[in-house]
Amino acid sequence: MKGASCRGVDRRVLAARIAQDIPEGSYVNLGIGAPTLISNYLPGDLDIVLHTENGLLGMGPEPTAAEVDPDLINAGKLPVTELPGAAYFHHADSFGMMRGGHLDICVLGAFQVSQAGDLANWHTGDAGAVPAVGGAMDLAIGAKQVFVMMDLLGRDGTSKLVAECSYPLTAARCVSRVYTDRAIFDVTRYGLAVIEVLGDSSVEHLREVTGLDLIDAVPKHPAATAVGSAS
Amino acid sequence: MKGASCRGVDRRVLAARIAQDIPEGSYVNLGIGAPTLISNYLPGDLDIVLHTENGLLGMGPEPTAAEVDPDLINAGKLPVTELPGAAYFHHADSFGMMRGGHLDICVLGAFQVSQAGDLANWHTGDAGAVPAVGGAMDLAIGAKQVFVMMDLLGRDGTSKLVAECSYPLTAARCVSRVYTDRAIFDVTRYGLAVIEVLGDSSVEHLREVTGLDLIDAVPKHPAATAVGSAS
Amino acid sequence: MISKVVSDPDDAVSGIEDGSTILMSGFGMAGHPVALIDALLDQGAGDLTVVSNNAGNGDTGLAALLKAGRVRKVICSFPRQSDSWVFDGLYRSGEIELELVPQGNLAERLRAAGAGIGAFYTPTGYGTSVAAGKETRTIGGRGYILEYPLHGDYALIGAFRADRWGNLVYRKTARNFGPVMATAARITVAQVDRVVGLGELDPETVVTPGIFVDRVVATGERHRLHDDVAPAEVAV
Amino acid sequence: MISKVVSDPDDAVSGIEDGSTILMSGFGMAGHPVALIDALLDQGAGDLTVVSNNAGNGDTGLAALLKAGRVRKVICSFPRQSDSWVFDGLYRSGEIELELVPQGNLAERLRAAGAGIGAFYTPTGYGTSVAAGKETRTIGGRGYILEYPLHGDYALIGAFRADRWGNLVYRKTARNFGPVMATAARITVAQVDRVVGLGELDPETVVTPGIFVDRVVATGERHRLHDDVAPAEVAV
Repeated sequence: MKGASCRGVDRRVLAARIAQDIPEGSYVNLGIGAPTLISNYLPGDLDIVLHTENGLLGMGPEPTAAEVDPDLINAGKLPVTELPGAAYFHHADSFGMMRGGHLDICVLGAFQVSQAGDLANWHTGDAGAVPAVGGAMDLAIGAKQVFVMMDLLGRDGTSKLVAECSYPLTAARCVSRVYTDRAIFDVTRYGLAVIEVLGDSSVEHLREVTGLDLIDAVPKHPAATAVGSAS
Repeated sequence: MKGASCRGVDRRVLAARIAQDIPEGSYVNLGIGAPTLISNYLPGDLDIVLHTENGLLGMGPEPTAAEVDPDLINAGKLPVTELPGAAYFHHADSFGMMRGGHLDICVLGAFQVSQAGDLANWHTGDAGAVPAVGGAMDLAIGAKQVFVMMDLLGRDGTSKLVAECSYPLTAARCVSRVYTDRAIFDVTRYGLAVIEVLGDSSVEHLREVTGLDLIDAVPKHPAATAVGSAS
Repeated sequence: MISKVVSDPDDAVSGIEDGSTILMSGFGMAGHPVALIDALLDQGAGDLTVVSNNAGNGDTGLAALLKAGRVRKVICSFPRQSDSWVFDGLYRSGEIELELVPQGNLAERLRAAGAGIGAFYTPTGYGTSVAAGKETRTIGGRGYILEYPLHGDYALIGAFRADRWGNLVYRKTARNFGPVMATAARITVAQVDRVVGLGELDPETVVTPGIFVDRVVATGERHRLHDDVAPAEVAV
Repeated sequence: MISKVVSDPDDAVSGIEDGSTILMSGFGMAGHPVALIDALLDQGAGDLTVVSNNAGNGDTGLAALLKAGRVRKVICSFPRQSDSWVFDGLYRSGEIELELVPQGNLAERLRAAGAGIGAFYTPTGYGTSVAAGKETRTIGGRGYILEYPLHGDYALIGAFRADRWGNLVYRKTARNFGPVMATAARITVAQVDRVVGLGELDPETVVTPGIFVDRVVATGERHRLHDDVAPAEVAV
């Protein structure tokens, strides 16, 4: 298969795949946009505590229409619910929690990720764009593991996994793992390692579309392909 | 009258005098030791909110024996009570409140106060002494007005109001007003001003025992001697 | 007797001068003090600097103040939203100044102002364009930028309940910036749904002690907050 | 299922290594985690650095640990008290090291450790002997000293109620250093009077969210805390 003609998995499949890598007992922030989908795939019988930076740990699923409460929203300003065991706190405490390294995992969308783990997800640098950073920089520097969820290729077919970010950075060397529609990559000290291929892609194909020297770390024995929690 | 032979007022009288200078609506911290007495003289029908740095605003009087609660103490570790309108908070919040300049008045004991308003109240500098600073430095730099309550003379007859502190400082240029058993002094940019004489003292006598160039700012017309809130 | 309760939002915002820096709570509309901002619109102060997480949503609250041309500068973390058309237009036409601050640095700068911290080293933003022109330092092998406190002349905050001493409690994620902003302004004004009697707020659960609050105004129970509001209380 | 509840204080303090830095809550005996410290005495770890507001009262809690020669250094604000005879003796004979920190700087250094702040400028102590050897800076005409975060390997804290997620509430002035210490340690262990069911703590009133807590042990209701304890609950 050649170039952009390969088909990746869709976002819901990718969200479900990421959900598998979130161990029970984790404290997790799911960023605005696609990462929010992951909550739909976290097993309901596991205790995974979701954080929203606007002041809640123990965030629950979307409310029914009757339950919508204007005082109970997530970072994307959508209505949510609270679970038993929840706790509210103010913004300085919430960001202290993030900056202080207490969250186990955050999952963020991205415009670009570099092979060194640099993240660009807040600004395209376009002169006409209204810049908005929100809590992205705090999450990127603060969580113990930063997962990125994104399409491997942009709409114009260019790779979002890059040698060096051309967009303004959110934070340098902060990304642990990149989940794309075509493969999962670990950021290692030796460069990006493909740890799992998704859809009908291949390591060869991934090297071609990204133009990067990717390390092939896909387990050769299918029985061993289930990736557990990130190391 | 000569030297130390003058008689000052006793601590309870001085505490009552200080209480008159605490306006309704004030947020006040009364330091460990003698300043604690002041609370006995605050009119019960006025709302004056007492702060204790171990995490309470709205501190009430000493409890009855039956009401003593080991979880409810003041900074001197003595049992206290809470009033309607009270609020508890943790140490970082309590000291943020102090350092951030939110308390209107604190009243502290002192070993020495200099004519520039330097305060020494935590350590005699003796080699054998176990040093202990507690919250004194935070109160001294944080309150909008720092009142000192002390005897004018030490047990050996030397003045505790001095040109320069010989004991280690708590904070420099922090004291607003000094209440002693013999007079009340304002710290001004021109030096110490006697604003009220207590007991059978006189400005002349005070100059003699302190050895300081004291400004005589005692109102000459008795009708004007009632000192209101500190300016 | 201490009573910080004023009769209406107009009293609550009286005295705000042209050129003031106003801290406004809220994350989107949750905790956003709309009644106070409406009163500020009537009150007339202009040339304002507004510190708020967002730069207005829809056409009410901060957005209305922006639209009326009363704001010179916005200090915020996230101006761009689906419904931030008022700000977006002013920004694109160069009619408003923007200082963009990462959300955690914004919260911490406000806390520092309230807590008397002179400056602090934060890792957030290090190595990015928001660090441009800022002092940096490496501590324990990690890069930090030096950030300074952010003081307000006034804070306008939305809370849930108050008593006459100004003690405040908030409700759910509407708490957000209220507690830190309350500590960071010279004059803090709170709008709450209802004022309760002194002693009715549990001292263990007060989030903003009254020492930080200067004026309180009750704006009435809101609909759709059913969980702790008895029907008889809803009409205010 | 997350359950941070362990069966007894011995389990709660297991694994503490020689040479550890231990944060211990309490202001005097209020909020002082005596059961955990007793267990630490049995557990055996030595050469400890202890961070606590005081340096032990009477002969229990931290004082007992000091007496047993297990503490190399104390970092505190107020060692000297009427009942601090154990510490006083060790200090005078040169058997223990003391780092004296003004109380607010102690609290703020712990908060900074928990909140990822690299260092901060505080006015407290400026121009005094506690600033000796420290970096200073004038900001806005005022003098400040630079203080660094204070991290613990373990925090042993006393709280009032917990749930199995480790959410904590405190009681009255026993709250003191618990909330900041809980954020500042690698492993935080809380002793509480009673563990309640998940969902029984009101999310608006949780002071320490469970994310900061690793182990919880119930040590039983204490006598003389009558105001919210029904008789049936007292026996644990």
